[in-house]
Amino acid sequence: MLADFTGILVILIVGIVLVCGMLGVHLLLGPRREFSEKQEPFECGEKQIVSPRQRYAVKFYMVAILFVIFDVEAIFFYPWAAVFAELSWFGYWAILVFTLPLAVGLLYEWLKGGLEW
Amino acid sequence: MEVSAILFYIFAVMAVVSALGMVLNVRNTVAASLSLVVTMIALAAIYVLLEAYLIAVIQIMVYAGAIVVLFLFVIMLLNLREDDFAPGRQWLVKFGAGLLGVFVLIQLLKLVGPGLPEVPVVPEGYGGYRQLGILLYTDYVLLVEMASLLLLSAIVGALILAKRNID
Amino acid sequence: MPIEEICKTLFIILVIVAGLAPIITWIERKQSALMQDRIGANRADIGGITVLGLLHPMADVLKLMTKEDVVPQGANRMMHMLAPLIAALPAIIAFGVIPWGGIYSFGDTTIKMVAADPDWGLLYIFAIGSIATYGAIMAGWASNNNWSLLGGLRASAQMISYEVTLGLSVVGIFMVFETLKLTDMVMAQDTTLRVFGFIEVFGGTVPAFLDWVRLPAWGIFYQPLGFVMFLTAMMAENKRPPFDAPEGESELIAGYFLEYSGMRFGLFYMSEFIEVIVIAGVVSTIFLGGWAIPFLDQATIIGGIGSFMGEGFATGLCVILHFMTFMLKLIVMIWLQMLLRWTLPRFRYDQVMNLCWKGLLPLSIANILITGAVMLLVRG
Amino acid sequence: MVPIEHVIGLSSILFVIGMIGAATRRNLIVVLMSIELMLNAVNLAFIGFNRLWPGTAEAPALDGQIFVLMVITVAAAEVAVGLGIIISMIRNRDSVNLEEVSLLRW
Repeated sequence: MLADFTGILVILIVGIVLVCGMLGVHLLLGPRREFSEKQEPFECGEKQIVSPRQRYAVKFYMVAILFVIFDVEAIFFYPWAAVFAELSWFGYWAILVFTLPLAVGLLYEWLKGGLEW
Repeated sequence: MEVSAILFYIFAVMAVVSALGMVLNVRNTVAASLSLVVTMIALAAIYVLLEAYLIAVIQIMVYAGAIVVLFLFVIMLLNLREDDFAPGRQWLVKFGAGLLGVFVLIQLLKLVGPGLPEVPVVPEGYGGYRQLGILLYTDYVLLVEMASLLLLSAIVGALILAKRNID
Repeated sequence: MPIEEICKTLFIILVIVAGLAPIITWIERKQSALMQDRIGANRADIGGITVLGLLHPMADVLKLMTKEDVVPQGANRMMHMLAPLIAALPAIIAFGVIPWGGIYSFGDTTIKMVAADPDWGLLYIFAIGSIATYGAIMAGWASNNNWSLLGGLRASAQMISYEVTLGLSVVGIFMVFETLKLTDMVMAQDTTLRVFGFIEVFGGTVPAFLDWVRLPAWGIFYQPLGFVMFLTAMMAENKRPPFDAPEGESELIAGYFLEYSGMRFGLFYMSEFIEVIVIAGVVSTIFLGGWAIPFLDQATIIGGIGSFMGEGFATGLCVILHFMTFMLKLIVMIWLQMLLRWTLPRFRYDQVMNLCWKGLLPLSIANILITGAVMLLVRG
Repeated sequence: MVPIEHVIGLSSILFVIGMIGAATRRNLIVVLMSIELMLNAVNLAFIGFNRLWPGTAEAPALDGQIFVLMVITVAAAEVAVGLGIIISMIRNRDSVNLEEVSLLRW
């Protein structure tokens, strides 16, 4: 089984070399003429009025929480799906009971407005 | 030494260094959480070397791909750049914590010590999804159902806590 | 063994990734020109020879390489540098598990036309996709720019949302083929599907003339809904139009890679095009039968041609045929993505999120449960 | 293969690092991340011990891996609720400093 990972390791190393090589060539070939106006953050030609270091909407956080929960749900689905025929109806009922609370959770979130943008 | 052992030590050093980077980085919380990601990925690689393949993938998907993203989101949304240490007697706390850490580490290592049996050759299909799936949905099916209830309570709790003051 | 692995990997990366990705930029330009009734890229030339504008990708790379690398004030330099690497690397290493052909035996040696063939190939792609989120977040955060940060937030929220759907929409396929291994999935699709076979489930017999009505046993015929949802989720993961709200030129200038120039921008740009190939490869592997030629399975080809041309020659021919088939399917899927990209207007961000959480997610869970019930009823 | 003692040693080191972080840092988010690190260390020990007693092909003993799955589930739920608490704390106190959260109700 570990032999499967030789290929992944090789492709990882080759990928890193390729990407770093591209950046390296760029650093060698590209000119460097820095001055402070050029280094300003790009805001359509205006001076930056508001710093990006501020607080943003909590909606993004709600999405991230739902994502964590349903990602965990998905990892319970994968091993079930692969052996689903062997487990037969027992496994099916198990996954139905497993899904039901999460469906309720999604519905609750939906009705409470956690999914509104 | 064989290749897998060398890889193990490389990833072990990576995990420890990035864990230290997470704990000791007081200036930049975003960088701290990113070094947590490196720890997670190094641990996933160690799981692969221990032939727990499915768990390794799940580790990357859930820990590195979901939980730390959630941390990053909160840090970025709340704009928590610097960590403000409370003034005074910091060194005492740090010294005490270090002492306690060394003590606990020695105790933990004493628990294991030498005398563990030789690492056996794994049976066919160890660490794959088939055996795990069958065990999970026969012997441990109650655990799975309880996990789902736990996740439901997490959804409801998070929604109530985070939404309360908006409406 | 390692030498062989390295050669295979180098072939995949250099020929397919580094070769195909620039050509796709050309394909996209020509496609957009075709759909807008223009001529498209045709100016770049070497000594007056333009070759249909095929020299444009080369000119692009040269130009990106010789541009100045600007880092904005107040940016976190290290993260600003790492972000394009983290965005581009997952796209490249996802190729490791895509099978470009089947498993062939020449005498004693067995050749697998895939760099790595782990048991859970598809999960590997999901895991890598979840790492790719960090590229967008880091780029947006490190640039010290309002538009970048907003774009990064939007990009990461969109990517993590669609990751869930991505995972759940293929569970039906796992159930049909009972494996998570990509090579096994293609092997299972290298047969035919009896369209009227379901009559036997209800105790009837299939008349002989209807028994001839067959389809290739591709995933798309088992899971049509899964195919649509998977393709949608994959395209949304890639953040290209119509799902390009994180980049939205008119509102966010360019989104999370606004502050990037030169080859660093090029890496972001390249990673999108590489992902187009990854999407095409994964979708055609899972749903369109990968390298399988419809109605002509591997054993038939090798047996049929091998009987008068020799086994080795037949196997070699089979390798070439399978590779060509896969490339054909790949190109069709790439073309489909280009077509969608130039046909549909950009979705509003709330539409993107609603599509995921209120549309695809409940639908994919229902798809899993219904598929399970139907399969258990049919197979008994 | 590395001896499992070394795996457990690595697990102990990570656990102690996490513990020190949870004890000394004042930022609630970093404390939560340190707790995640401790959970990960425990997971590593589970996987290591399971590798030592893997069962047979007919009767696999994968208890360690199943426990890891459960720990991951619990960690996900914990993070979701914990960060919810942090967000509501920021709304009320405008700080994530642990020192300032000394009241049980506000």
